[in-house]
Amino acid sequence: MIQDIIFAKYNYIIYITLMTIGFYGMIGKRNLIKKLIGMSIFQYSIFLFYISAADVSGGTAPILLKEPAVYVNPLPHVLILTAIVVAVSTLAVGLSLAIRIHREFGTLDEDKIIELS
Amino acid sequence: MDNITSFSPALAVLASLVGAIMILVFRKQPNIREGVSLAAGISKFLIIATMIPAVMEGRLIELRLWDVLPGLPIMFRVDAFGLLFGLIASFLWIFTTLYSIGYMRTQKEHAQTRYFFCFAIALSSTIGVAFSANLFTLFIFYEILTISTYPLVVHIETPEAMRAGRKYLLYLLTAGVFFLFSILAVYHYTGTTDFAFGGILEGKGIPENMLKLLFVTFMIGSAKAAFMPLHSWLPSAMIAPTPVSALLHAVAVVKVGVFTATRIILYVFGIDVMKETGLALAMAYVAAFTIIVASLFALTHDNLKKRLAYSTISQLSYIILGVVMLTPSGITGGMLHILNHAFMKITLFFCAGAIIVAAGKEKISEMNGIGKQMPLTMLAFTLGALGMAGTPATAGFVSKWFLLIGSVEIGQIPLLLVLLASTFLNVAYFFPVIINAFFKRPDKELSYREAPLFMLIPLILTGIFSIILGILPDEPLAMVRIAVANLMGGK
Amino acid sequence: MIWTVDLVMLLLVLVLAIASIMTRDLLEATVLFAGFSFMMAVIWVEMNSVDVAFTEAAVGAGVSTILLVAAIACTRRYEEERS
Amino acid sequence: MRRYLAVLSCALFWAILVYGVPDLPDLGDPDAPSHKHVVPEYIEGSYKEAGVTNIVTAILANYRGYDTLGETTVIFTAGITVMLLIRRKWK
Amino acid sequence: MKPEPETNDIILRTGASIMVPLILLWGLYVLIHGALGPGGGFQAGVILAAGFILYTAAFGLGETKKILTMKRVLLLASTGLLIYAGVGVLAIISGGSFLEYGVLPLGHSPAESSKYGIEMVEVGIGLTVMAIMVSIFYDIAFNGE
Amino acid sequence: MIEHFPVLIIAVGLLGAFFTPIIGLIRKELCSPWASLITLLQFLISIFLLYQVLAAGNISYWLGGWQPPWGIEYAIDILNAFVLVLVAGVCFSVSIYAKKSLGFEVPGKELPLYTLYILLSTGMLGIVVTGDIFNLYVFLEIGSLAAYALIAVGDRQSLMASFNYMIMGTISASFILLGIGYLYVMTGTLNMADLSERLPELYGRPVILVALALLVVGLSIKTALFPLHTWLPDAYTHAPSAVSAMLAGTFTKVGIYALIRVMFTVISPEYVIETVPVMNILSWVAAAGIVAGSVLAIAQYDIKRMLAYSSVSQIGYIILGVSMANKLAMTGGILHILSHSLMKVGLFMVAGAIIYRTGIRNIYQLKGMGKKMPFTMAAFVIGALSMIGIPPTIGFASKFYLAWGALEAENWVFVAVILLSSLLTAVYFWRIFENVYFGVHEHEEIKKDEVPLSMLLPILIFAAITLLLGLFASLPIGVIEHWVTGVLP
Repeated sequence: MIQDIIFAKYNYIIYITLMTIGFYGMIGKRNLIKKLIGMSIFQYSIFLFYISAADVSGGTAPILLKEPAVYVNPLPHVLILTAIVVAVSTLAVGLSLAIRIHREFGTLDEDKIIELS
Repeated sequence: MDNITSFSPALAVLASLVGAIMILVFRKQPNIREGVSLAAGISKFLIIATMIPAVMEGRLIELRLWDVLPGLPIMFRVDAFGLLFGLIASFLWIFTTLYSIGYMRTQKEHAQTRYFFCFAIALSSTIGVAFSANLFTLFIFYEILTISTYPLVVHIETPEAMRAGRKYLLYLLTAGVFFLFSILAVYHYTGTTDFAFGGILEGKGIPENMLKLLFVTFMIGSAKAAFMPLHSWLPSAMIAPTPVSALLHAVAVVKVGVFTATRIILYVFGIDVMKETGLALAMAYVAAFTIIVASLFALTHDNLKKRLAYSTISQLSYIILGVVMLTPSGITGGMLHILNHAFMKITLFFCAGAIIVAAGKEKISEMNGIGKQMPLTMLAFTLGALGMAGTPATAGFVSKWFLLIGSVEIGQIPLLLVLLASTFLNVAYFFPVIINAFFKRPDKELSYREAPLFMLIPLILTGIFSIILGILPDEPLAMVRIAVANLMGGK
Repeated sequence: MIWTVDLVMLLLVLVLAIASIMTRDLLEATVLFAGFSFMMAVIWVEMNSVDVAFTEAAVGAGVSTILLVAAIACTRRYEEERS
Repeated sequence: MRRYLAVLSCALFWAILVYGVPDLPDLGDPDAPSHKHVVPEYIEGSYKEAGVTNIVTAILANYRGYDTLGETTVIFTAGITVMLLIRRKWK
Repeated sequence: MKPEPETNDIILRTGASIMVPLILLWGLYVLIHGALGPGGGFQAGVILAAGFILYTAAFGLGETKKILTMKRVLLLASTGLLIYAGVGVLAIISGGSFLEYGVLPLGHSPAESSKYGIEMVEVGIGLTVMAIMVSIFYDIAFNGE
Repeated sequence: MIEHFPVLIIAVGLLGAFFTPIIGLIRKELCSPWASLITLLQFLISIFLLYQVLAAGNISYWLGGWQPPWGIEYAIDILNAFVLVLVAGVCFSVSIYAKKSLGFEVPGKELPLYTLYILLSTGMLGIVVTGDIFNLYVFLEIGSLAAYALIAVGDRQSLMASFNYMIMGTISASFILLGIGYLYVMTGTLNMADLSERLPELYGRPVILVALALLVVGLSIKTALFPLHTWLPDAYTHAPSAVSAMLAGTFTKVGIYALIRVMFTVISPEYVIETVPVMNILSWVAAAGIVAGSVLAIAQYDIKRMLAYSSVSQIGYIILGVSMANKLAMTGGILHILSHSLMKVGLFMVAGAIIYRTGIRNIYQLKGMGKKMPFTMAAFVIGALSMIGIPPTIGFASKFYLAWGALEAENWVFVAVILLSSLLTAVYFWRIFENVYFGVHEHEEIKKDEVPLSMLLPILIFAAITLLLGLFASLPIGVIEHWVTGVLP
């Protein structure tokens, strides 16, 4: 069972761990930009999950070849392309918020902002 | 017995609703505003009066409006009992309006538009309660009544009034919640909320404990009737202007509570269920307890309006006591007492208000010699007080007589004793007022006179009515008899 | 064994992520994050998703980093000490 | 306090997610259900129906083109948001 | 990333003036090539934006704004999406459902018109992404000036 | 054209949003009427869709002409159509209101504001109309990003509120994305209808449970279900009033819609009710939320913050109704989506109107407001009474059904919570009534000073609808029951 997880499903463990790191960054850190980095890591870990789930051993990239071949699953790639765009959009919005907050409060530290407001 | 479909019940409800809107429209012209108020009252009474002949023939007037919730329509059904109540409320509204005009103008009260507006809405919902054909409709009007009377209670807007208002709301909204629960439960178990002459809970396989719980929640729900543990909102609400106390806290609101309780006991639970579960007797003793204890409380209060309030609490329980006797005489007495108490109590309140306006006195101990200055007022007061005590040839006597018979019929001697004892208590708490007024000398020279005519005439008229009802009780009695016959025949 | 390479790269990604969360210097964190993104792209190429890897290289290592650096440039570089 | 709470919730989070792991298909498993449904038709139709050889593009722009419209709208939204938030001189 | 073109040295400027056209060209290649290999509108947009960003870094905001005013950036972003949504509406007008490229009157077969439809859409995405990326960069890097 | 209406409701919004910058660059005053026009179109289409669904049954629209599950499908049944009408209606009315209100609170930024406004509206409609679970995520993000932005333009603290909302929102969206990923990995499809066919054989697998947990938690954050509501009070308090109104009336409701959709369409009711007690857990959480939200609302003195906490409590009602999962409670819950929208949008608009005229937010400073703004405050009274559940308002109808449903489930605790918490609601609204209408007895004349008609009209319309629908509640209930009967066994 445990061996099975380590050898055949390690990608999932890694993504979950990565996600937890990002999660910690989001809720455990006080600096807003740090939070945003954590948020990005959090999102990326999900992308990792999708892409690794799309992988087929012995498959090739999903670009049609002349001769028949085994392709990896292209649908998660499409979804993740969308999700990456969403992630970068969120990051941009978050950064602009952080900049505005810095402009208003002169700090990026969550606790200090709460004190100031 | 065939039913008539007619728009009259809806018109009766609408009359004062339209009046309310007109009052808002004419808020800048006091004369037109109050004229509208009066006109609405008179037309409302006339509309209701047109329903008398049909009902006296023993027929029901029905009107099913639309379904608010699926299967739960707004529906009116006018039977003798409802009509009686509707008649009282709308008839007295005319007098109260007149009286209010005098009171408000003399006192130069603020926010008179709000006052008349809320009054009209409150009356509208009172009539709605009277004519409701099912619990659901009744509940809607019941809640509107709670909300619309709140501004009247806190009218003077002092911190004390606001506190009283909060108490009022706390009690009545909580009551509303319990009421809603009970309605839901009834609907859940029986699939209907319509009132029926034999009750609707019988034979529906409801466990007895559930029935008892339901009864309790229903009675908490009708906290407007001010049963003893749930009465304390009523004395607090006496902070309202006197016309409000008069109509609403002596006639409309508390009577709506009693009316609702009666409807529930007789038309939802039904005589049989009440008897079998023993709830009737339990309730009778709660009522008896209330009668005695409220009278005792009344003795302790020096403030006239407070004393009247406790008197109301005590008298309301007469009605419930009569109803839960479940015999024809008892029910007749109870229903008749709704009418009689209304006329007597409104007279008393009008007098109290007149004293406040003319003499500025609220405490009984300060009313020495007032009878010489305000003879008409105090005469009316005496008439009312005599009625309360159940002196023969007054209205109070008739209803009390039926109650006494009823208590003998069911063989509950303690109840008989309670009724008798309460008569003495009534005497005990009303006669000091009369004695102070007529026989005690004032400490100093009194300079005030009778209250303005606008106030004086209504109180004289209601005083006279409460005597007429005692001497000639046939007409109302006939109506009550029809209601009782329906109930007993419906078995 | 290809999966060992895979695993090593994944572990590297983990280390980069932790480092980027832990460091107090935001610019350093950004650079580490860019490295993280880039490693991620490499892993994805290895997993045969070229389009995503391409996008990731352009966005994660490119645009995100530029935006983060730009934002840090107009705010402040160091995380504040616990007050 | 906050740090402990964060660590605690992270641990909980980790545990919940790991609970589902043994049930997920193996990495690179060609028989995973996601490879068997829907996707074969995409690979089949990419050139025949959409006229492109890059299957990802075929899905992205054609089969699920609407998602991509949404995606582009997301970035448009982000752009407008950033303008709204930090542009000082707004004409 | 400070808006101070004076401090930038000559190497950066010369390098940039060589690099920028190449980057833009590459972006266009990625845009067109999206149908055949890796790439597509989004990646192309990002690359094109990177070209402009590099240009800005080398020559300063004022210089870049001569080419891409904020108004134009906004219009470009709108236009790109309007192309995309317009193709969708065009498909409805041509009798298909929304974004059904097969019915567009672009080629001989549904597959062919689909291909052209995809290309158009990719162009739209590219334009929008480029414009928005440039705009976000301007705003964030120059703190809204 | 008629058969394209399902997509047009979104396409109109998207095209409208893309055109807004162009219009705004020509004349920025035109942005607001433009937004009203677009949302009006969406509203009309949504009404038509509801009519069509009621008359002719469910609609399925294949985007790009691809048959689901290969393409994206727009699947509209009664629930979708109902929520569509609600959301589009609220967006339209608030857009009229927003012209003055936003113009006052956030001057000079019409162009991006109304672009985002239309995008927010479209994003929410997109969530509702779609039958594809990934498409739901995409539109969720459109809506969320627009919402973050619109919240952030409020007062000074709104930035931090928006940031926190963004963090929470991203966690939520990521959870949803991950949940979708799990479902996809296990079934290979993203279409809701297809998923619901393929999932039953997987019931009992831990991975489905994890996916369900992720989706529920994710959507609960969006819905602001207690105790995941923490973003909501700040966001609603500090956002511009028009935005608070719109979000309170729509976004959380859309979250609830998505929750219902996932629970009862994607995953079957049997699974969430019987196999795994998700519904049971959810209902207790919701009950706790009702009480907690009310108690917290009592503790507030800022009118918008109080309304925000009240939202937390009311959302609890909706979730409780849905999660009791019997026909009556479910009907009540869905009806409460409607009624809470109507009431809360109205109340927030009133709060905005007060702020617009006087700048007062503290409820103890509202003395004399009843004379100053009689119509606005009358609307407030109706909304608040409805919130308490006084008949004949729509709030009463939904509470009636909720309590009835709890009675049907024979869960006395829920009956008590539903009924008694209206008293708590009464407590926090009554403070305002006392201050607005009674308060200290002063004889000084207060001059009438109503808000402009474009703000007053939506307020009055919402109050009127609250009252009218309360009187004719069988109409919406009939529609909802139709759906509920089809879903619950």
